[in-house]
Amino acid sequence: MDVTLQLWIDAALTLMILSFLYRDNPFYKFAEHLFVGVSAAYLMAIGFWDHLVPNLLGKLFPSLMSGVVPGAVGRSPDYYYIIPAVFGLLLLTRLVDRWAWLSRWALAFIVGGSAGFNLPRFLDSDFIIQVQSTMVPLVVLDPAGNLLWGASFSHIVLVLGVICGLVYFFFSVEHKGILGHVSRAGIWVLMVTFGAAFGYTVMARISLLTGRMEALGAWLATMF
Amino acid sequence: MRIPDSILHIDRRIIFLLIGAAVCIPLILQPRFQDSPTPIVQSIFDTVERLPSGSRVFLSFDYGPDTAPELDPMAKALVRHTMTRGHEVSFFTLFPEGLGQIKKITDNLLPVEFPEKAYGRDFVNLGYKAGLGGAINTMVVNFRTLINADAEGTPLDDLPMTADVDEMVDYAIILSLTAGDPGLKEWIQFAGDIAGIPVMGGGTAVVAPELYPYYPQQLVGLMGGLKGASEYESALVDRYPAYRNATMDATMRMGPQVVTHVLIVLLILLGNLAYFFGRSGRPGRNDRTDRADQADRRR
Amino acid sequence: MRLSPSRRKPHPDSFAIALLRAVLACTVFVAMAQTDLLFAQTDTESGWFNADRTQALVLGIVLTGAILLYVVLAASGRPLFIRKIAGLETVEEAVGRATEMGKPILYVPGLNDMDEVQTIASMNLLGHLATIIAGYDSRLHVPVRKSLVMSVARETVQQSYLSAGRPDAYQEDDIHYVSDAQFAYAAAVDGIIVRERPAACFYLGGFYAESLILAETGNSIGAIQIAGTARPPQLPFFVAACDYTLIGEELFAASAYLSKEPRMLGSLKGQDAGKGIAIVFILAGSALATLESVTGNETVREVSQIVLWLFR
Amino acid sequence: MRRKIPLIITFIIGVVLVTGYFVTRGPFNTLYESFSDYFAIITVFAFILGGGSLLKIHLKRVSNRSTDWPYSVVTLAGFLVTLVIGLFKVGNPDGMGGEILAAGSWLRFLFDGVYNPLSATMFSLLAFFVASASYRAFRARTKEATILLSAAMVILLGRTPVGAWLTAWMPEILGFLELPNLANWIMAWPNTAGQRAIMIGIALGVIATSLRIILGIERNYLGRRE
Repeated sequence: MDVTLQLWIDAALTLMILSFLYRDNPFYKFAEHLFVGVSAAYLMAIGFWDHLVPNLLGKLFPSLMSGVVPGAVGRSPDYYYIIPAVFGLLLLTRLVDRWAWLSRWALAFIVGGSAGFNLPRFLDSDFIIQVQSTMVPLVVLDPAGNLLWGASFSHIVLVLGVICGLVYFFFSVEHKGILGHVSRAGIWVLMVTFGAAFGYTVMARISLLTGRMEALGAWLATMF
Repeated sequence: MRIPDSILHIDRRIIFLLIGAAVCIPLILQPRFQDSPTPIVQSIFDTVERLPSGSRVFLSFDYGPDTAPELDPMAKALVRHTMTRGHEVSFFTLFPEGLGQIKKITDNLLPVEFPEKAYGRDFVNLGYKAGLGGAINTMVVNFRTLINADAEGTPLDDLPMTADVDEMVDYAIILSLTAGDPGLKEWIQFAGDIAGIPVMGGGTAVVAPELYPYYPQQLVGLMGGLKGASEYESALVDRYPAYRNATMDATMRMGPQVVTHVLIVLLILLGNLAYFFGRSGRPGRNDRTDRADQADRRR
Repeated sequence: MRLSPSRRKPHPDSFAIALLRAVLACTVFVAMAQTDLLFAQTDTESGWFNADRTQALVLGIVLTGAILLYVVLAASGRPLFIRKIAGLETVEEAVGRATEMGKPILYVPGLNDMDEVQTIASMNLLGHLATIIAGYDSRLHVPVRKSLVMSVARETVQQSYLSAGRPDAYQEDDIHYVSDAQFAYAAAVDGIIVRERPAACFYLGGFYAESLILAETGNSIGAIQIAGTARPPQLPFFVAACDYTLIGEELFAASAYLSKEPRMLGSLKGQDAGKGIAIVFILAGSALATLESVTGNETVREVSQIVLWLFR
Repeated sequence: MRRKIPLIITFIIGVVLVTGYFVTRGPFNTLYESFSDYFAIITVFAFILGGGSLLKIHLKRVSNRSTDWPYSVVTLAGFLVTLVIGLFKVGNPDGMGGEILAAGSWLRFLFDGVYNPLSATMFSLLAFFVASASYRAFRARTKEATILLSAAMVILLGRTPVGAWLTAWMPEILGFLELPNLANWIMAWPNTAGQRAIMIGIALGVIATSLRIILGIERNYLGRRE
């Protein structure tokens, strides 16, 4: 399609969205509603062609789909894929009041599946490995046996920080006395984390605006 | 109304205007700021640099157009570096929109800067695969069930570079440019931790803090945001001075960064000064009342 | 706090069934380990059991065992304490305020689909919130990014209104799908916020970059905002722009807090035991590592290797 | 019965997937590996529910002539046009067999011309909101707020060349206090500590919730009791 036309649409839509910063207005409303309609359908189409066709139809009926799915030719059907097809169809029973209860089977499959899929994954990567990475020596020596002050301090901050943070998340004990102090320190650690992450992110956000402004600049350049 | 009050309740649109100016003016004036790599970025550079020439590199573009301003500079720097070193690069993406990002590299950068590099011999595009983290899992367990052809449908066996790639471990390193889920975290969880392939890459400044805990045990190195990209660019220029005159996107875009950061810091200082001077007369004001005032005033 | 009669105390039957299931699950595990032994003898290649994951299995059994133990204890009537979670006390106040002002309440269940555990947690919270709202007669608006989440949200809210005795107040169209695209969703929710001016906004679930777009817009109209997510990158923005933020695990604890249901509290106690285990091992591991680095002692090294093995 | 069968399904699939994580072969493992695949497929079916809801809401607004109804026409038009172009690959140079986003296809034009700029601009609004949020929230009201503020300031300055320039005068022995170094130290240590505590907590929350789901203790998501 015409590059200039695209630049103009691009610029117009960009300005419409930016106008929201001033206040809600008809231009923003137009852009917002257009965006909702186009994006919903766009992702549905992508989902259809990228998931349903190659991963379901291509797996169940490879010979039928050989025209649209590369690599499907000569493959034998994979009958395991009847499972998602059945549950997918069950989900659609919601559309018929009398059978709507059947859609819960599909929900049960998905929710049970996510539970079973996530339980070991989080156990391994986010519990075990994070605990293990925190088991560090509190006193760090260089090969010659001299104390490294900086590294030792950092390690102490890490270990104490994690422990205080964890204590903050204790729910079944009242945060009083020593525990109260430790949990307070835990909040401080979390605040440092949040402050740091916030500051770090500002950069990303500015980059995005820079990208948009460059696009507007390209549009302006076509006019002069 | 007293002056501190009016500063405390400044209309946010004035702040918006200042931010807009702080981004646009440096973009027009184009100041250049010099940077030097920090260890966490340098370690990626060193790993790529030390790999024997001709090593297989897996480069996953796990982002879409919305985060491209941050991650494209990293992609370009990594491609320039790996190509200069003579590695064989497989492009891949876990984001449907990532295909467009790969195309920008294969259609625009490679033919211009590396006309001698051939598709199928020096680089391939393995395309997009759905299934998020599960896709990585499948690739590690059985690479060929998920990827048997490139993005165009050409069987891997017909491409000289990938004919003998049977498993994920045939790759020397995995690089991911991450905008969210799935991304480096999943590459670490499903490929790095399980198959033992060194994982490294870059993330937007938003996801980077979440990835720090994995460094250095599970993550070799990390470029965080535009700053990370500009550090990599400076490492590249230091080692290969020929790139000194090439357009360095991240370095160029640091101008708006610097000005806006300073502006935000000044705004925060101003807000605190106004808060301290405005508070003296009225103890016990808090967030809630501030906000209600603010909203009432606007209505 | 209003609770449905069925929530107030656990059904003894359902509990027995849950226990039965736990036993059954253990049997499956044991059977699996057995087949491993059997096959290891006949199959020279390798066993069925993934030996790399022994540690995960051991710790998994310990952690799930601890959680189950406390669930059993709690269900048998042992009283359990739960600490204050900032923000959750204000839920009722926020709902009341919305009713007084005649304004709706906005609930955003995050961007994730039902394959994320935090979305499931969010749906639980939505259920509790809907029960409260049903009692107050204010409008609950739930724009959703994923149609599966929409299905579940509708079921949950309808059930809450039903158990609060207000099935007539349930409006199916107030829980609706917007678009799967992250920023189209954000743009539409922003539109809802500035046009409907909800008195209270809840952002509970998995959030990405749109967190601040929503929270800042909500802030600009002066809504009470309560957020919670288990996606660490977005926590700073919620902390900065919302009145209260449930941090990480607090999102999962919130449902137990609101329902005060014994088995939920028991499970929470089990989670605390998990944190206790983590702290003990971090301390032990660090102490051993320190001793090893200072003394270079061979025995210390071996002991520390064992601890490290357990955590790989 | 209508509630029991779903609970049985949840239990079976949950146990099978957990088991699949520890088993290297056989049906358990296959299911574990393919779950994401299956989920993606079921989601496509779910699109029909979503699309139906979207159509219903906006058609209703149009027929009731509710406030702003003309904008609902925009949504409906955008939705239907894009859906037809997408599903039938209208204007795709390679026809039905072509790549869905092939260069020159109509869907590609909608993506590049409409979706992309709208998405990127919505995203870029964050640059403004980050500024207004930090201006308002970063005030030294309490000890906690002061810590938040200080950490943010150090990182903000340390991540730009200005930070280096501000503290370059420091003697070598105090080099660790130079802003870029301090910023990196905060990111690498206290930030990591906080992130880890949060991650471990979340992991426990996920484990406990998953366990409750598999065992049928958590069942609100199934809705109505019958």
